[in-house]
Amino acid sequence: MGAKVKLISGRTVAQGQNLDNKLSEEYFKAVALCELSAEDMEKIGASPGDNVKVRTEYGEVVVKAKQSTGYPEGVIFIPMGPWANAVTSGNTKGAGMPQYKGIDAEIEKTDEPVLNIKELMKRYM
Amino acid sequence: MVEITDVVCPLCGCVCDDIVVEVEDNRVTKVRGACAVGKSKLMGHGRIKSPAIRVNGALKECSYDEAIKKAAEILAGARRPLLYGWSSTVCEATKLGVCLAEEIGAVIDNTASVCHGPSVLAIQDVGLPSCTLGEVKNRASLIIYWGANPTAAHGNHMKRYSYIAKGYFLPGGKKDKKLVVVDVRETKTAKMADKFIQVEPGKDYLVLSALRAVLYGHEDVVPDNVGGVSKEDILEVANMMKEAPFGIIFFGMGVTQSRGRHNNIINAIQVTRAAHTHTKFNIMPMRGHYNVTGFNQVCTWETGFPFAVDLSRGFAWYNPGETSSTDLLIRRECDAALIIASDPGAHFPGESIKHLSKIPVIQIDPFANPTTEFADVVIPTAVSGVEAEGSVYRMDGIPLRLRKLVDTDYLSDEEVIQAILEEVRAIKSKEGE
Amino acid sequence: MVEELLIKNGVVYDPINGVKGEKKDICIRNGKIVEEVKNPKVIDAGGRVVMPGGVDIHAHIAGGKVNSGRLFRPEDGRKGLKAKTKLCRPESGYSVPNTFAVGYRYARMGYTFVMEPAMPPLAARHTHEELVDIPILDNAALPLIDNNWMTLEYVKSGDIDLLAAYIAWIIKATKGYGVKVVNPGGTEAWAWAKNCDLNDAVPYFDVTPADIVKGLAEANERFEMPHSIHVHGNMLGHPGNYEVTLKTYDLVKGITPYRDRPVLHSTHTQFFSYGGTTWRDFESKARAIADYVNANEHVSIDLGSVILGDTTTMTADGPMEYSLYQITGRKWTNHDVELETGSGITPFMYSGKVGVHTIQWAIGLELALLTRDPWKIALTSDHPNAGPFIGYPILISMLMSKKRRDESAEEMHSSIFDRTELPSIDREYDFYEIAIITRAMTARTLGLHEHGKGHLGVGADGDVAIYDISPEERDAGKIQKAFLNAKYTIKGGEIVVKDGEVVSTPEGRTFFVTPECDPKLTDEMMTKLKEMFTNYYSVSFANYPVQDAYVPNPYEIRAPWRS
Amino acid sequence: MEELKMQTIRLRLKEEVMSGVAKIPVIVDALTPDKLFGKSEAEIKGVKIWWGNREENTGDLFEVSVEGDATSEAEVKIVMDGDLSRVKYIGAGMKAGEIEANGDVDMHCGAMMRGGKITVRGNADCWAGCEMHGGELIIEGDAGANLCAMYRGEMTGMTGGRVVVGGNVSECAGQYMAGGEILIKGNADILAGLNMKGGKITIEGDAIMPGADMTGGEILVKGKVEDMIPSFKFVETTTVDGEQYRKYIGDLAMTEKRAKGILYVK
Repeated sequence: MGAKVKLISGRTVAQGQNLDNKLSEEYFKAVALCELSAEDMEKIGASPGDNVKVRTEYGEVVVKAKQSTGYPEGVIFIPMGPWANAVTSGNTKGAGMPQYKGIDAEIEKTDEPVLNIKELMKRYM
Repeated sequence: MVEITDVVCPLCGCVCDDIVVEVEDNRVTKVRGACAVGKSKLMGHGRIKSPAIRVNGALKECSYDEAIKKAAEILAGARRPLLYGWSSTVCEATKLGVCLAEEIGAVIDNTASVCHGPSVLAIQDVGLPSCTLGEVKNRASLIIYWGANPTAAHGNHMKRYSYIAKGYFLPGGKKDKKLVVVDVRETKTAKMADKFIQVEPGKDYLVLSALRAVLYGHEDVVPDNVGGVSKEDILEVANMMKEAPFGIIFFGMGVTQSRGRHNNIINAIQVTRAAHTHTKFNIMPMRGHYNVTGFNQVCTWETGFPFAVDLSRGFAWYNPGETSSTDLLIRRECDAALIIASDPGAHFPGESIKHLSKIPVIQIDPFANPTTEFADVVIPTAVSGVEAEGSVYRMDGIPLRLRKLVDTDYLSDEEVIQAILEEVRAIKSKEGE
Repeated sequence: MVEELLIKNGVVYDPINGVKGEKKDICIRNGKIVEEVKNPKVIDAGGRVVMPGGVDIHAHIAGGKVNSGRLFRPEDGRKGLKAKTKLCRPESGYSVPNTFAVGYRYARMGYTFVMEPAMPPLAARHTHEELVDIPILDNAALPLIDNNWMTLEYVKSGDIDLLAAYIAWIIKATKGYGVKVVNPGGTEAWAWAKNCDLNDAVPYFDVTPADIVKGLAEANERFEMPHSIHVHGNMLGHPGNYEVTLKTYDLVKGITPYRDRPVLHSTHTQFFSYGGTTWRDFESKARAIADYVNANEHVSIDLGSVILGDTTTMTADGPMEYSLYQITGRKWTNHDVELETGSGITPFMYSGKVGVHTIQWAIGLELALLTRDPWKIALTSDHPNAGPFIGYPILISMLMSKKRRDESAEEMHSSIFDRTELPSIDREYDFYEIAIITRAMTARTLGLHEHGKGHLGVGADGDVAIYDISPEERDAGKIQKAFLNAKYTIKGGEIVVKDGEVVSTPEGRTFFVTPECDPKLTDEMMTKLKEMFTNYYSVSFANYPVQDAYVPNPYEIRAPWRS
Repeated sequence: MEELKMQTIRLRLKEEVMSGVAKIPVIVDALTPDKLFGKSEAEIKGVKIWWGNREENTGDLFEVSVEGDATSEAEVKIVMDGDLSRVKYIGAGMKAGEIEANGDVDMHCGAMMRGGKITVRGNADCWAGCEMHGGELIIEGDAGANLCAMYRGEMTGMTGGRVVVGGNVSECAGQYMAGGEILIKGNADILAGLNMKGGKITIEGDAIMPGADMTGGEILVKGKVEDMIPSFKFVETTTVDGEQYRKYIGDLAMTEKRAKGILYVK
């Protein structure tokens, strides 16, 4: 069961602490996740720690679900980094800036694994 | 053990310069006064050990000389090279970077391209009524964070400069101030606010236009609900703005990276101008990297333009959307790239990375990261602000000098770019013969 | 570098040494003017006009404000694009050129020294970083000292000695050259969106702009400072402000300068010579200002003369820029600097079809023509405020040709005939007078003549401009062309421009003054200053002063304490 | 009446130019009818154009052929073929004559043009018709962002001429437009007519946030309007070309004094 959402990305403290440490387990834990509201969690039948597949017009990626307060229903957050960017549009519409926030996305619970950074980068090569 | 005071933090655009660091055996062992993120940076992480060149798909260690030579060959032979990054290094390196770009007819661009580039475009349309952070500390009784979350991205910002800081005219600190937060989600920053405005994703532009109409005395035309925000809330914020003797909007990537992009910022600046008809109002971008501003400064005084400058025809052509890095990569325009002090592998949209991974890439950085996964030449350098000194610009344009805290055998960014430049010149003069 | 240079057959104008269009050889060895040379490279000036290298007393060429101007005007950048050459780096910009263009364009006009007149102390490093990046030109910068809280406090308490101690510290900390004043008190008031007239109280500080000007002029003379205070006073650009201007001059009349120079330099005076009460009855009061300057010795002025066309206005006078932006509705940048100063920037178009602009245009020229003694006058356009420096040759041709002025007036708004007296002035400058207002007076007023600038006497710097024009030439067009692209510019004995093209790009030097203050006073002042840093500045005391790395080619001038 | 003479210059981009890993743009503002008028085939082949950071001969990048003669610039027609998706500045600054581009064209097509006609048989990327002063630009497919807008920092976009887009347009079409006409047959992405001060934009499809910061000119949206700018003032219901529209003036966010733009919404 999936849900239509708006995806935003941004900084977090743990993401910032591991900026110079991106090939580490700590960075993976800090960034390969998706924060969402309890409502959206329920909608896709997921529990915290489950894997969630996020799909947009530009690609798909699997991340860990993290229930969080402060999110309105229909808005999900992935910390800025390779996982979020796997599904971000590059079209800058003549402004130079990709749209990292407010991307239309679909989410669903999945049993597929979360790719680590090396696996993720391999997809581009 | 040596204690070093007044250390300048090489992490975010706050560039806190009151950090105390303890150094033992040429290593930073203790950090006081920095935020969690800044502390992590100063304490250090695992490093790239040696320069390397990719051979048959794998990176093979080599000497600095070999790596620099290879880098120069790639750049001198390229028809549309890109020099990208520059926001986590010092201005001295950037200056040489501009020179290199001229020499090889490259596009030079920094991370503002995917951060506050839209803010620059906005400033080019309407200007920027702003001030230094000390003005905010001493005078601002109303602070608005719009699409910005300093608790995550700028740990010391509120404490040193804004909501929590005590100032000359506001000796009570936050007791004397009001905090408004506008965001699509209720962040930690939002939880501290006197007034939190939750806007629907991608609708900031509409809320800003409504706010302007109200500030100019046309609340009658504003509908009851704008972008998920009630008219009542818009009127309340407008009143808070009018009544504050000195107010400021700090804005972040919540507005630069969402629908509307630079136009959201133009509108936010227009709101500031409208508020200025009633009182003193200012606006400031929450710049991310500690020297993202510095690159824009140097690039502006040297080329006339702040980022995304195309020097392929010998003169400077500036046109973000065309000459900005993600566009160049998605459009597959570039045939080589030098990436310094940044990590497009982690921070560019997948579509851009796809092309970047297919062309020759030179990476200059102290740390391995996703870009290293496909870089063809990897050149490790000293960590600026820890192992090398130099000039940087705070988010409000204040120039500070990073300090060198410990010794290193790594070359600095400046030295590496200088060496590449000399090597490129040697190749070009040979071609000329 | 050529070690010896001989310039033959030039008609030399060297006002500081009283040389008034004499055929004279100039000898240079190791970058300095000497009596004679043995085995020189010879330049035959062929009867052309020869002058010392130009010295600009006031042009905004470097620093945060200038760069904000460049940054927010890519449309200006687009106007001056020039591709790199083997020697020169790319140029961009018209009213806000990039650093390389600043150096090349000034050098092409025969200039070798420029004073950046507004350095916010807190951002001094920035100004110096840009100065270093300007090729060829020697330079210096004036820190803004008049709205600083330390200054306001000492003016309020009347402690002129402690004020002097603060001045000394801040000039040293910023590697600055002297005391700059911009809208004293008004800029601090602007932090609350207010402004101050000369005798208004500055909000919360209980001093008036008049107190500040007087206090700083007195404090400045506690040292053997090469330059007087450099004043942009109150109410710049307001109709009727000439009275404020004259009152400001009167404030410092009794103060004795340490040497034979004025105690107050009044900058871009065109903007301060306005009559009328509104823009409707706006008129020139250049005559009143010129009369005062003619009758007194304690004031020097520079023109701030208008060059018609589009430009970028920028000043530390924040409220003034806000008023201007309200008139035009164009883009507007403001940047207030904590505890010190502010700034504003907005684009502006001067049009000869607009009455007010026409009057402004006339006033600059009237000031030059009505002030009898050119030693009291400097040619400036307050670059880029009244127009970019690249328009200096136009101004020179206007001053030298009544015919050209008349032709221009015919094309302009009729207010030039009823609100100014320019059309009735017959005076024409000669090359000697032009040499005074573009190099000799400026060098002397800045005290740079004692350090090799602005003249061609033995021991002076080998800075020479040879213009492709004969001393008899009166054709305004030819004059303008000759001053735009020098036949030769020689800087420190090195040929940097030949036939209007840059042929070498040596680095310039930065001149700075080290005022030497009584240590006891310094200690006392320091206690208060450190409190300011601990409580109110957003940077720490230790990170504030400009490090030596920012001034790689220093020239230090010491200014002893006059006990 | 004397028959108009025509000269046709055919320029076909060679395949190898765009066949590498990188598609390096070719800049062709030197190849307009007025600039090529009077040149022989050999001379055209020798015209220098930029390909990346090097200047090349037109003949090295394009197959060039010339048919017929022309007695004036207006009689010159250029037909461009091949992969034009990285060919920039087609017809930029042109004053007369005609260009036909068969395929998708890259940025700046028709920028700063003053006269003549360009027909794009495909899509045009960003900045088509930017700062256009006159002439006619027909784009049969979609147009990218900043159609008929201005370059960075400028306060005036299109001032004259006529532009027709058969498909959709991206963001900020007609920004700072001061004169001329744009007809968009498809939909307009956000902020069409942003800062508009004169001229007319007709959008036959849907539009999002049209007319923001307008101070003059006219926008007519025949389809739906999504996210109407909240600082426009409703004036009256009126009939245009036989159909009913709600007429608004704005943008009051620019102050009442300056809000002289007119927006017609269904």
